[in-house]
Amino acid sequence: MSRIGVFVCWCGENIARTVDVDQVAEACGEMPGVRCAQNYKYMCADPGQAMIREKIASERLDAVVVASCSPHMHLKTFRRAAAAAGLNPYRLEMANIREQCSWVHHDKDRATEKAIGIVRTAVAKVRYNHALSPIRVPMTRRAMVIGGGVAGIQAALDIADAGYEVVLVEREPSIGGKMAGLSETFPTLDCSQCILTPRMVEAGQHPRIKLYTYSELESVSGFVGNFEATIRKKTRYVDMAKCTGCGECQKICPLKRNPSEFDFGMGMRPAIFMPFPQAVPARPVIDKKVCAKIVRNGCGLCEKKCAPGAINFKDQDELATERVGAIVVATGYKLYSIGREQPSAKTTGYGEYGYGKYKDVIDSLQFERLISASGPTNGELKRPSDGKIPQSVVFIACVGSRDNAKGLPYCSKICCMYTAKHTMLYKHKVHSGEAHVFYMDIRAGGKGYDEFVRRAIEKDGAKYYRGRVSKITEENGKLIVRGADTLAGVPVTVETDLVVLASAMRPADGVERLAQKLNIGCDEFGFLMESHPKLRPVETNTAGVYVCGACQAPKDIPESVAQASAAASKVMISFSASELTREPEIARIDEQTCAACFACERTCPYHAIERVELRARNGDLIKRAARVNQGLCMGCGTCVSVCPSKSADSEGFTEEEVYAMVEALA
Amino acid sequence: MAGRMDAPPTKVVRLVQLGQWDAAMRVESIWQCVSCQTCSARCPKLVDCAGVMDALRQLAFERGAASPAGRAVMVFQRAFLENIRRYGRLNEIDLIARFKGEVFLKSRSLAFLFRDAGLAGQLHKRRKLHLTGEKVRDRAVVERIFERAGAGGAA
Amino acid sequence: MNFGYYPGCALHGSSDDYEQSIRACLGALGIKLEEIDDWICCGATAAHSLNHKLAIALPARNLALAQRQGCAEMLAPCPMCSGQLLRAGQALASDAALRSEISSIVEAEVNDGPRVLNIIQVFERVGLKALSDAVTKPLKDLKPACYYGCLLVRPPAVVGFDDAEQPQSMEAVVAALGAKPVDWNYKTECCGAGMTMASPETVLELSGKILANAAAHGANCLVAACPMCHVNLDMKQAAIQEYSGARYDLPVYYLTDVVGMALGLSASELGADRHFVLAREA
Amino acid sequence: MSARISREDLRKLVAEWLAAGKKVFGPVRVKAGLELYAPLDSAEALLLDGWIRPANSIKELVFPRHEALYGYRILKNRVELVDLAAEIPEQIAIGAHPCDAAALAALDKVFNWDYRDEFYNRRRAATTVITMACAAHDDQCFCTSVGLGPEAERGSDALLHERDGGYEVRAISEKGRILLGGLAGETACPTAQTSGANTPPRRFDSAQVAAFAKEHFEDPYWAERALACLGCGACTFTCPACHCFDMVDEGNGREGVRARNWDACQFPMFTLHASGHNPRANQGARQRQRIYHKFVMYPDKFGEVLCTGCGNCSRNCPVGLGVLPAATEIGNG
Amino acid sequence: MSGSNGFEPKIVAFVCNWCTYLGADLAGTSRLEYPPNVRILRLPCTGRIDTNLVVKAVEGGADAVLVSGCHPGDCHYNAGNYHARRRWMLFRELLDVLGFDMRRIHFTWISAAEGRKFQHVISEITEQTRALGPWRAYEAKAEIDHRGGLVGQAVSPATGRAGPAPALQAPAPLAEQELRDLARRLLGAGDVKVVIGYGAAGPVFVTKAADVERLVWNEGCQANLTTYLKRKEVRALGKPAVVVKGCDERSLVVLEKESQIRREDVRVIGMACDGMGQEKCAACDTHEPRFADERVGKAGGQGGKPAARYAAVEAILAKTPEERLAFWSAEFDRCLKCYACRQVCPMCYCERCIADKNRPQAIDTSPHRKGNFAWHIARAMHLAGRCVGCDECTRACPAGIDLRLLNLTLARAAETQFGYRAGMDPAAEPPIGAYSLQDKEEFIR
Repeated sequence: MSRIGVFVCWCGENIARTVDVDQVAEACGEMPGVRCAQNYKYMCADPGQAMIREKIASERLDAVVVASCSPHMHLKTFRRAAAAAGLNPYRLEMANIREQCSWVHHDKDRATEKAIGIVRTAVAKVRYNHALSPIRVPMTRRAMVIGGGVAGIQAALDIADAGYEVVLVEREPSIGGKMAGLSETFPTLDCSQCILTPRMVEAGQHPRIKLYTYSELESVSGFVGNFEATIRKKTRYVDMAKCTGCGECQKICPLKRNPSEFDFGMGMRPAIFMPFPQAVPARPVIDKKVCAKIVRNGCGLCEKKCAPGAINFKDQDELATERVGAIVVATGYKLYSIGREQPSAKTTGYGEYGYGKYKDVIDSLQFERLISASGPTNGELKRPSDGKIPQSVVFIACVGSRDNAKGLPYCSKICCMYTAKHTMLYKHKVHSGEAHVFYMDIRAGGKGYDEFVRRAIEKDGAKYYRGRVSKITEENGKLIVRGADTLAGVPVTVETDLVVLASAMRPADGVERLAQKLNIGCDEFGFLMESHPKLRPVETNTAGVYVCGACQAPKDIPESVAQASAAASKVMISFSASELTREPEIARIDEQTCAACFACERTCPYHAIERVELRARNGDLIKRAARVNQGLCMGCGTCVSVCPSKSADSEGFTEEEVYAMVEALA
Repeated sequence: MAGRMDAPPTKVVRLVQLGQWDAAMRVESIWQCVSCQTCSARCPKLVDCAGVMDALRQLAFERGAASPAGRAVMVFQRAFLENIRRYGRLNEIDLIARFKGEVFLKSRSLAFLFRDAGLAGQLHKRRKLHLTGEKVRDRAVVERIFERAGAGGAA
Repeated sequence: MNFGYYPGCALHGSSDDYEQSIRACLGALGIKLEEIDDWICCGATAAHSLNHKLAIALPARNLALAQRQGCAEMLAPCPMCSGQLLRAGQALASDAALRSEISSIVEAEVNDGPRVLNIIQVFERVGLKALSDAVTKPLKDLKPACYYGCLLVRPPAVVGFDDAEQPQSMEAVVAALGAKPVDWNYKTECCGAGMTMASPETVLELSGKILANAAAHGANCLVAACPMCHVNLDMKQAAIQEYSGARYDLPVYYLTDVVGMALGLSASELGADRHFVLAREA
Repeated sequence: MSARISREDLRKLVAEWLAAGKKVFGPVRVKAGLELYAPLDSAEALLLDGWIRPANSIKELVFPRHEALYGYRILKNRVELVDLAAEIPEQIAIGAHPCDAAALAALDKVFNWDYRDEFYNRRRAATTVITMACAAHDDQCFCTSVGLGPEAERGSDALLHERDGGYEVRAISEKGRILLGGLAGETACPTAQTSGANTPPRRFDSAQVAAFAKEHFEDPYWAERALACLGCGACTFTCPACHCFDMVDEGNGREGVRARNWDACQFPMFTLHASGHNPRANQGARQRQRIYHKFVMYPDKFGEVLCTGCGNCSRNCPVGLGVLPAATEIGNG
Repeated sequence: MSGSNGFEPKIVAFVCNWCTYLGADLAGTSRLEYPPNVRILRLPCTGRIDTNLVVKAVEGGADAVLVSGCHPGDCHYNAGNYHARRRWMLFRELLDVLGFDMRRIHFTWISAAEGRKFQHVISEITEQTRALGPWRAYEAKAEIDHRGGLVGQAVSPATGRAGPAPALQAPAPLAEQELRDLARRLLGAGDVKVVIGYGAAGPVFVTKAADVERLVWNEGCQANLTTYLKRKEVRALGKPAVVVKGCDERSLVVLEKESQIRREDVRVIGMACDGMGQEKCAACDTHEPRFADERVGKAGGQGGKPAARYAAVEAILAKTPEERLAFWSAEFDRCLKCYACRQVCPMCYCERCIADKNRPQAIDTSPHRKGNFAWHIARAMHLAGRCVGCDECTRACPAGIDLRLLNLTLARAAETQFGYRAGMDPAAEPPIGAYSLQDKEEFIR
């Protein structure tokens, strides 16, 4: 028979006013297995806790029920007290007779009767409570950051500066991300590269940052504190160690007219190239789709020209393995690509704007490159079709964003600001030019943001029309933009030289695949899901995986950087101890009775179920079974419900405990 | 079309949003709308503007609230429906005769009456003028369909 | 290859040149058309303007007749008709209560009506490769502006055909015939459609723009797939020229005309000699 | 001297018993194709013909599938027992077959061998069995192979023979005599003594079955024979003579009952030890056990076989096994 | 305070730890009074709240049960409530067909912020239950409509319990010969070690080419032989070939999905079948095997009427809940707990059935009414979205319980709610273990 102690709290008058605590204690004293039942004014106060400790010792109690407030209030308190007296803390249960009894009832007799009932269920349960010890998981104090844009760089530098090693994985040949290609940044109009490149160099040279560029995450196994990441280093054909970054190869490469990815097709690059001069690492890569040596075994000039002999046409993809304890995802965004690819099949995207048909209809990132001092035109604004300086530019906002019909219902948040910036930059370059903006609403919340938009309108004279553009056609080298001015209530037609579409922000390509690898969630648009929108904005529902930057939602540079630092600090918190302590109230599976149907595996929200093979000593397979990964399980118990043989059980709420509670109500 | 309209589709939709039905059905635009569906296809908020126009025309028709310029459109469409009710298929000559006749009775415009009259000869030359239109065999069922759809007295 | 056939009023009225063209052209391709017995008018603009229920009931009756006739795919060459048929079919498919109401109104059970096709889709069923192989007189000198108009591609949710803004399917068909379609801007603009009678000025203005843009992009003819568009662009071309003062003299062909010509049919076989603007002899 | 009773009078008799508060069990048709022995709620429910053998047996009258033996209450530090004994009303089985009645005689021995089972005996004492001689048989009947027959008397308190639209009634025991009073005669019906169409042919020799089972205890025959066996309890639960049970406590931590429920040697759990070891590790061993018990162990102890040839095991087996097919194979030399 | 009859209902509330329990705490901190009739049981997540627990509460005398958790999207464990919602949908369908009083089983989403909602829900349920009176779910008079019953019972010719309805068309003797030839070839070539097929008196296990004459193919071949794939005695014989009909074949799809077999380890001999005269045959749409490695014969009959597939369920739903409960009480009162239903079922392959687990004893082992209801509810729930409708349980039941009706109920729910039919499409996602954000929840307050 158990030796259970029941301690009934008065909570001053809070409980005792409505519940007859003497009667409760007396009734509890008669319950099977109860060794002693006491009541006291404040069980949570020191004397109350001392009473519990004393009784555990003197009555050799093997389980305790404290009938007082909500377990969410004091379960930890009382379990600590029990532990101090040498009782396993998980052998202590609480009966909530305050929030769920004395505070919500007035009739003292019935409240007392209910309180006794509540304690009875707790007593019935605690008899079966297992003694548990916290699960300790070793913590590899080393982080991986996926994505080397401004958010990834920030997170990597913060973690590295705190003294931990960081693996930074970037799929492009250089880190820097989208920001490296921007012209100037709102609302201060400071040069984007001027502020970013020093950070890129810092990251590239940091002793604790290991850079994997032109590399992608292949797979991840393990769990918080113990991830094992496999990274695919894509074939570069250039030996990173031998190459000095001199650039001779780029000069000699005869195949110079390939659209530059970095310039979004606004400029050209050779087959062997660095995406931009300040690239980190300053090493070129060969485009295997166009290189004549690779495509048809011709040319090979670069190989001959390269003095250090860094060109290696036999190069192949390599897989590297890294053990890390935490992962930060900062994969950023891409633009809604108008008319070419849509988020879902049911949408057809903006054929009426003629993007892809008319050369002078471009998107906002292309415009950034056209107007960037380091861009393909060296900062001189020349339109793509004929290189003329446009005397008029039409900017169209919300292309894809806030469009339920053929785009995405959400607001991309930054377009209002960069469109205002674009009009300014344009007016600063072409003083006589006209900037027209078609918009739906102006959303400029942020420090100095609305002032910035007003400056574009009032000081730089951009013409803003509140209305949508219906159609763009090309006539004699001019683009005819037909739209509406809803404030004036009239249709508007603007003849212009260049049209810039502020396309919606979407998560970068492949984010869904990445999310699957990491077992984190995506919303319907592919943005990664945070654990809680307010309170856990950079955590995900997989322990040890964090998100920051535009992969989580559209955001601008300051926000991305702030979030990156937040993610970094979360990582550092988890690195503050060498072991990770996890609550032991998680699931377990009886492998002997498990029928290996793996219903639990399909159901587990945390992918915490593993398949194991039980083998005899001679290696013969005895059976297959499911097993819980203790590092991943969060203890929801969903597996227990779907387990037909109830081989799965959840500690803290085992089948025995739960049925004992239900039966105690009978 | 919007350029010719007294109220652009945005205004028509706005009036409807505000519940100002009377004002909306008296707007000229609803009769100028050619049902080309462009507005519906382009609206980012999935508003079926062309459908709204349809609905307003229907409302105006039921309440007899068509604007003066809309009357011709209405008369034509009523004549069209009446034509179908009678024959099951369009009888062009009958339609034109009825339409022109009705407008003439109201407008007394001889110019209107005889405009396009020259086309008749040309159509005839091209064997496109069919003086006896087609009729469906089961005209009674057409009549009953109109009856049940609440369009018995279409004209 | 067999299709159900819903000609619609226009093709049995003043646009019977279109029907002539369709029958000649598809006949040459070995396609049989089974006309829906005792079909009735689809209701056109007038029904959907004035009576919503009628706008569903009239096409529904035709769908039911086609179903009764056992046809799985039905050609409705007039985009107005095909739009009305498609719209009614979708409304009925998604609403069982409406389906039963309409069934009793039209005195025929409407369940799974036939799949409604436009003329371009029929050529797609034939296959561009097969079509190209059947060409005996490649139309090398033809530089058509392919004109879709409104209802072939709009509203996209109803017709679900091609790209609503930059359609290419008709160009693909004429290219298969050896012609060189021009790229132009007005292929989905409205010609004025149902306003031919009620508001003639609207037509003159809208259709005028279309002709002007086609001419400006170097087209030597237009290809259309809609009887109403054809009326406005062809029959009214003289009036348009008078109204705007410009001269185009652009022949306006039905898509089946150009396909037929490439197959070696003569203009008179196709009824193209009955158009108002006739091609100048090359 | 025998007596006769018409069908109508038989029903009237049943109605009288019911009116007197006696529990009457007899064959009823539960649904198309399914006849069971069940408590009669009216005399009309009694099924007098159109069936061969109900899918269950009358052993439920004396040995219910579930029987609460006593209750318990858990107090602070001790357990208190509660007597649940209730009056067992007088119960009558009417229309049972000789193969059912004979099984009761076999059960009497089991429950009164080294220990007199008070629960069984209380019910047995309250029970009178009025058997109806069989008018027909089917392919599964084999009473003649186990020493019984369609008119066997063993276990019956009275016997009815169907004749000329009525029944010859004969009391066999004192109980039967008391229940039927003047209705019953004392001698066997002479015309019913013939083995006619109601007598199934003899299918096997039970002594040979016993001999085979003893000699071939480890023979792979059993495993092969049992391949189709699914390990359910349909055979044992519908057998009039199988009598294994399990003891369970059912309650809620404060109070409950201790009950005995039928158990079946075909269940893998039947012989599973707490250690995890199972002496009858496979279905072959379990099938062998059933034959062995019926034809060797029970006869060794009580001198008769524990099978009355009713054929229920085969009729109810979803996969066509049972005593008859096995015994036919091994009991014919 | 209490009702005029003095009846105080007992309400059992199963709540999740993170939303509803905190919502109840908030009601306390806000001093929102509600009747003291409710007993709150805290579990980590609605995902943990097994339907067996609800049944146990009802057995224990609850007059109403509430299950409550986080609103969709708010689950502390991401998706536990979505999984729960899906199970509840099925569970409710089952209880409804059983005739349980659905006015006493409540589901809500109550967040940690909804103290007031908690108060309202408990007050309403208490008042409503007070008006309903005590729940005597297990005290119904067992009643079966003897005049034909709810559903006719076709009984196996193999067991000879009743004359079967005639098969639609007698299977062709040609097919039998073809089958034997095939078996001879497979065994002879050593491709398989045993052919599991139908014999004259029941299943046979042919291990030698010389014995293939034991195989038969006739209108008595009702059994679903795939159930033998789970039996270790059969597995020990080596690689099997199993004779299946189009309907039986569906169980192989499920078994493979559930990792019980590897398709390449089993040679499947598919028999074209025009029906075996069973009830299921009337609505059969799998006359021809679809996945078999070897095919024998060709079905001549036409497809069954899929519309009639769930006619039996609709028929019982046309009765009142009281009539349904009386019907099932009578059915289950006959249950002997012989477990023939379980043993014969190809989907019941657990090494230790929950009915045989005694710590805790979730399902009473006794064959009394509560124990029988609990067993058949648990079995039906375990087969939800898995049962392929072979009706072996019904065929095997010596007490003639209409078990197929329970399975059909949940099969119908799986098809109507989730568009899923077990074993039809190997690529389809089984409804249990998955969820959709669009799952219906109009029954959840």
